[in-house]
Amino acid sequence: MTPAVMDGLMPHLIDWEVVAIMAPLLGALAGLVMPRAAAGIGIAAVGLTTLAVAALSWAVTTQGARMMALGGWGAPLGIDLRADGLAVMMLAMTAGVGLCISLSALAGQRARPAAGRPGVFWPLWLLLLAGLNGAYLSTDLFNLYVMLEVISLAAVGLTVMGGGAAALRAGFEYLMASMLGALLFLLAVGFVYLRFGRLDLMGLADLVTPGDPAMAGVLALMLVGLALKTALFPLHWWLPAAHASATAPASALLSALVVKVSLYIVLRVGQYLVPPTEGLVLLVGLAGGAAMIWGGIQALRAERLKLLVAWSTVAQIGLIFVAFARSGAAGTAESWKAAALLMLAHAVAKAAMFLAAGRIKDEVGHDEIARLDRSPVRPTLAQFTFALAAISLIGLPPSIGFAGKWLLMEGALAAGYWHWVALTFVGTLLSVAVFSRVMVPFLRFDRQRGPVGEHQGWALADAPPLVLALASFGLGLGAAQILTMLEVGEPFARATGAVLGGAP
Amino acid sequence: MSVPGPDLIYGVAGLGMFGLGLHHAMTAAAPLRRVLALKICAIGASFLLIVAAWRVAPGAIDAVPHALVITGIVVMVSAMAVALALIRRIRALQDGEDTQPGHTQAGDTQPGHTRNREGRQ
Amino acid sequence: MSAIPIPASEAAGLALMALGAVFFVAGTVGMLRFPCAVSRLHALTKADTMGLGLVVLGAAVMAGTGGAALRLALIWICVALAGALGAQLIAAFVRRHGGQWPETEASATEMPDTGTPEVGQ
Amino acid sequence: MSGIDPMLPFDVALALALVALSWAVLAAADRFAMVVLFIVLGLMVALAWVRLGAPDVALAEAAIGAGVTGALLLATLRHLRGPEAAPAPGPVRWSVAALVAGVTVALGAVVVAVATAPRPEGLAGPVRDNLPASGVEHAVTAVLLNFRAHDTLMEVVVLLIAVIVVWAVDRGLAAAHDPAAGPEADGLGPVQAGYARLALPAAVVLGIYLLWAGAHAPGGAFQAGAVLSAVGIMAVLAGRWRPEAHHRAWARAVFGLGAAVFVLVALGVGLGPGVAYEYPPHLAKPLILAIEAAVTLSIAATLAALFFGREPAPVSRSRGRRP
Amino acid sequence: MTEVVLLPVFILMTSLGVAPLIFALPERAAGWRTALNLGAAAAKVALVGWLSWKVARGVIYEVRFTVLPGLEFKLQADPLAVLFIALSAVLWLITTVYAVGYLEKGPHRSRFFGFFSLCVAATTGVALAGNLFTFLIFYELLTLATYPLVVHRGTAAALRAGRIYLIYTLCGGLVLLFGTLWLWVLAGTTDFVPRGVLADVVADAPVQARVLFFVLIAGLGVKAALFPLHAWLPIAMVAPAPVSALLHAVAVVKAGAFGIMRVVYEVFGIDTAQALGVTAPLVAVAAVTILYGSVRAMMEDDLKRRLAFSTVSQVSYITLGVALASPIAAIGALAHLIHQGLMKITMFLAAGNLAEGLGVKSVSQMNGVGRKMPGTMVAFTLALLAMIGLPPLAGFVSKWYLASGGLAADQGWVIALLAGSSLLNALYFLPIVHRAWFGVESDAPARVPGRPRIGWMMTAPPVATATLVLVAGIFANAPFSPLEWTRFIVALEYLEPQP
Repeated sequence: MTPAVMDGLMPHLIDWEVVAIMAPLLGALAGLVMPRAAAGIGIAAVGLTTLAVAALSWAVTTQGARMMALGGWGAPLGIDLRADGLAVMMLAMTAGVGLCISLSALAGQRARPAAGRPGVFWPLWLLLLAGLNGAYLSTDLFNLYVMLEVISLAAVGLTVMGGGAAALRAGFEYLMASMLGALLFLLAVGFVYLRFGRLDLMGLADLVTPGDPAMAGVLALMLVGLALKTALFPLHWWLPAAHASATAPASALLSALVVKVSLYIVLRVGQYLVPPTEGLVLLVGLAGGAAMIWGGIQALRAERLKLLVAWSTVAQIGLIFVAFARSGAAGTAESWKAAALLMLAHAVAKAAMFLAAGRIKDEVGHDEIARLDRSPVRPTLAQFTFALAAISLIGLPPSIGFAGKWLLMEGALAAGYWHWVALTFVGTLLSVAVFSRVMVPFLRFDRQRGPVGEHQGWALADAPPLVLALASFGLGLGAAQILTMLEVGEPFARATGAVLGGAP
Repeated sequence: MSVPGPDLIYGVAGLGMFGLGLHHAMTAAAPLRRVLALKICAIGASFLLIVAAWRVAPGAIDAVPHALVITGIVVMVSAMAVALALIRRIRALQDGEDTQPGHTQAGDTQPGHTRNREGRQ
Repeated sequence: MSAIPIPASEAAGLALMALGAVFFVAGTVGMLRFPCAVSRLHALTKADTMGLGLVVLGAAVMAGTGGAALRLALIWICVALAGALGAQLIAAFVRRHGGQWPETEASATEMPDTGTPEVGQ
Repeated sequence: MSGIDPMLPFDVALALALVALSWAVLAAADRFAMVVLFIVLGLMVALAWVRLGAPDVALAEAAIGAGVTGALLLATLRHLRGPEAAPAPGPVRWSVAALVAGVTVALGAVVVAVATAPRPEGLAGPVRDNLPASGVEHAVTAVLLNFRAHDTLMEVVVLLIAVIVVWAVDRGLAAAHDPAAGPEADGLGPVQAGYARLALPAAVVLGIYLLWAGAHAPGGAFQAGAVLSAVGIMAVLAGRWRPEAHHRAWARAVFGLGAAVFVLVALGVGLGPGVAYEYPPHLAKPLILAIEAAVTLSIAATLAALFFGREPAPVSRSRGRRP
Repeated sequence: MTEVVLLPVFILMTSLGVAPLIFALPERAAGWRTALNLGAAAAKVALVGWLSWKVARGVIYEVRFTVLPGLEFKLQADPLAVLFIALSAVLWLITTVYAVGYLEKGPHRSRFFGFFSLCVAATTGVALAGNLFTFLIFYELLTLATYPLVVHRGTAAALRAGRIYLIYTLCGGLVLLFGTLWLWVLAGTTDFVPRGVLADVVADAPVQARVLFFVLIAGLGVKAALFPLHAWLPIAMVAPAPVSALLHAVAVVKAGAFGIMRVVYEVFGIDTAQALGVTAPLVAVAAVTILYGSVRAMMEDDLKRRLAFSTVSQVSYITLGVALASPIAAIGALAHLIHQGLMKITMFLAAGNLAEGLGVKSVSQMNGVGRKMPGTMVAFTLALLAMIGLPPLAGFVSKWYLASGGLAADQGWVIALLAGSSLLNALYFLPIVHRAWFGVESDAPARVPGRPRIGWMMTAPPVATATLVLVAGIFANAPFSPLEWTRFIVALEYLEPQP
């Protein structure tokens, strides 16, 4: 299998989907057998996967959505892999952010090999990457369930890899919550099979009649399961502890990439299986709003930097669900694009922020916000990256977070739903308060013990988070191209009738 | 209501087990009980699939759900193994018997030098 | 039940199985009624193995083919062996705990003073 | 109504037993009783699968669901002495649990609605038509290893992740709680050794038979893997074999073997004219058997390793796994 | 004809591109840093000169690319933009010289100058913005770039002031964001078009248009320090002198006033706004701010706070001129934009010198400083007199046009207002002049030991700006003088024959 050699020549001839899933898998197996060389193999595998995803996205943007029947059996019997605009964006996000996190982890592990545990981190991360790529390409409900399991177990492994008692307890709670979510999803899959006798999303989309009460129940069950896995407000108790107690690269992976899979599946289910009813969309929006407020309040009360960043993930997830619900049930054909853009924004910015927080903790030695300004060591580059990431998460122009929030509010205003606009503003103000709470100790110089050194705390490991933070601004200016790419394979054209939305 | 066939009986039983398991998984205090509750939920969900297979036609049983449930069982046992390992580890840390918090060996590079005390047996 | 003609082999098989069932019932009653742990072991292992033997015989008669009979016999042997090993281990455990099955759950799993590791089976 | 279905009383009894056992497991005060009841529940569920015409699933449930899981639970029981330390979750969790349980009970109504709905013809037809082209006669094995091979590969990956995580988590555990402390001390050596000498070879043969039978009758990689893992566990428990530190590299190789063979075969056939996972018709059976054999070995090693939990530490006289 | 030449982008990049380089410079590379700064500032002045020469020829530069479907990032160098860029470019050069001298051996100078040039880049962006969306982007960037400068000293007091500053300006930014969003949903475009874009929207939804106007003005009013939203300006005086000089007298405050100008002239269009009846309340608010600012300035003893309150009142002159809806008043407003900048920066630089050189922070300590620092005090006095409105100086020119504009728009009371405020100016500026030159000299020695000698780099800038004030006043009718340029702009806005 020599994907690298035939990279640009015949992108459509090579099944890049399969390479995107198998390359990290083979890398993980090699890393498992040769733990000493795990880091090298890991970086090579992630690089190869990024190449495959790049070729795939080039093929999809130029030739439109691609469908591939694994084993040649076709939809109802076999499993199909479909790469349309949304899937490719998620794959590109995962590959890009994953590559930066891998480089940061590599640099971090070179400095502190014991804490990084390369022998465990690389195989788990590569298996997680295989699971993520598999989930984004899959169109089969049960295959999605198995992919969710692969991702959950690998994520729990990464959480508990840190080894501390807090990490273990948080990991156990995370495992319980994600298993429960997966089982709720499995029950819903069972119902779908009991009702329609097939599991492929494309096929089901034609069988499902919108008004069907059974399918509404199934959708509710799936939403509860997926909400549990993505920590939407009432079901979020496990996320802060898990993301805060993991090691820096692990928590970046968890917060930026793992949480997105369930959100992606919510979009797919709402698109193929059964279009959400008005009441459900409102409920999801309200839960999102409550998440934004509750996440903000808890972030204000968090003492530790990583806990604050974890709580801001809960708030941002709420924002993404508000984006999905912004213009009511009829408007979901347009709203999903705002949600997808916000997902990308959150992934890039949150990965940068967690890596920066990790760097600050390594340099300063602790991450208690109140005492951050006491240490003479000031990792200025990591603090600057943290500030840039915060700007994108708050949604100030010209970052991609701003582009996402703009789409959200524009759709809501056009549809006349003013409450979502008000909620978004409250959320924005809360996140401003949260992140300015962190900026104050960065800029305070009258309480530290000893003089502030010259450019202290700069290291190679600062480069990946800075690249990610700057990327969130670059993507912000390129939001139009991303939105056109999302259109490929018109994922949402079929689901809901009237396309609402004020965009001219 | 015609005489309930086995599919309805086992379907409702499966759903009942799922409800029981779900409730205890979220509210039980003992970690071991929560793990068992999850397995019971999994069994409940599997019932639906097997009943769906059975309903197709009493003669020709549909094989796909069977494969799915086997996959589900294997996934469930691996998840439970991880959960039980976590329970053991948390309990060992709690009881303070364990001597090092778990990351003594740097990855797997150098040979282990776990200073765990000689077994008490 | 409508009197449909039952072939001779099936009638014999059913009779043997009924007899086997009686032994199973006897074993269960023994387990419930007998005073001490070791005597309950007797009831379980002996009666149930005998009961299973009869059921296996009945099934073999009904199945008729030699291969099936051989496999059924193999099942019976395995169960008998496992029953014997299980009984030995449980008896050893009971003996170490002074002849009585420990009441409280805590004492059941903690190491008895004689320092012999107990293997939960 | 064509008369009462003769199995109705059995079905009702079994269904009630299942729900009662589940309630008993979840309500049992004593941890040991909870585990034993759970194993019984596993066996009853296996019985239910047989009743519903799913022998393969029954085999898997009995071997893995009740057997290996039961062994894992008992191995964990040794660590959980004394009262529970974990605090009960707060009221919020109760309200959310009630809400979510409500969603499930509401779906009970959906089940009734679905039960009365027309029966979908399911995938029985396509499986039957494509079975000859799949290279095996038994439908379940064809689905597992050919039609939905991608699922099965990912399932083996899940097992692989589990063993990586368990070995990473258990690294620091003191050897004192090693369940495989060996039976010599309680004077039962000869009994166990005798049993092992008799039963283990038979079990190995049974495992291989199960693997082979999977092609045309209920059986297959997972069930055979479970049986072989039981052999491994018994061999170490009975002290017949002791894993050493230098076995660790071998163990990692065997864990990854199943997934590696599966991936290489899937990609290998993908290089040719067909798509990935598309076994050429004449090579389908040998390829599937090769994959099944590798997967069985991996599953056996993985499940045994999960039972013992920790890597074979090099220094002290601790136990490891491996059949 | 619009020539798509990247000149505006080059102007923007002279400061935006330089910032990361300055950030990366290590602290001790003072030489390099100064060279980089001054080079960039000089380059920007040169480019702006070339741009104004071309724009005077009628060439309009435009650079655009789509950020979101239907939304563009658009840079457009029209005459109004050139006016503001010229002001900020020249004053940035002068203030950089001053800042280099002021922060001789202070800590974090790389960070300071990095954010300093980022802030000027934001100001240039605000001026060059071709639509309200781009304006918003640079408006927020301005907030983010100025916050680290305000809290540069890193003390608890500075951080507290910074927090208040951030709350005000970020909330203003969010209100403006909401306004821009609503405008885009209502009108479908946020472009700045000389005659305004909302003519048809006003026709069918006057109420919404009126509310939208006040939302936009509120968003911009925070930075333009209109009456209820001005509280952050005096508090932010805790910043070092060059920061309060360039930012609070020129960049931040002027960005707000400039935004109001853009909204009134090029989003609503002056006659649509007048028809809508929204200009009257704006005039009222401006008037109130003028009086309130002057009154509070009188009561302040601290020199910089007094100057801050005088800025609050002076900036409202511009808003007043814009809202008076007559071409002459518009000329007055635009001219005042420049003149006030020149005057105010001289005062702040001088105040900086007094604080650094003599440790004089409040007006009561200023007895006899004129003899101690003659150069600075001459410039200071000149600026004060200009601000009061003495005839030959710049202040008088803009006030004269504002008054005659008010008369032309038959708002007679405007003259009374201007006269009154000039009187108030005199009341709080003349005591400073008196103390400085005629105050009884206390026994304070000529130079307080331990205070750094005020080098030429700190005395030259205020003198230079003072001469600019003088020149702008006397040669008001010269071809490239600020007044001439404003006539050229207003002609564009009103397209009527020259008054």
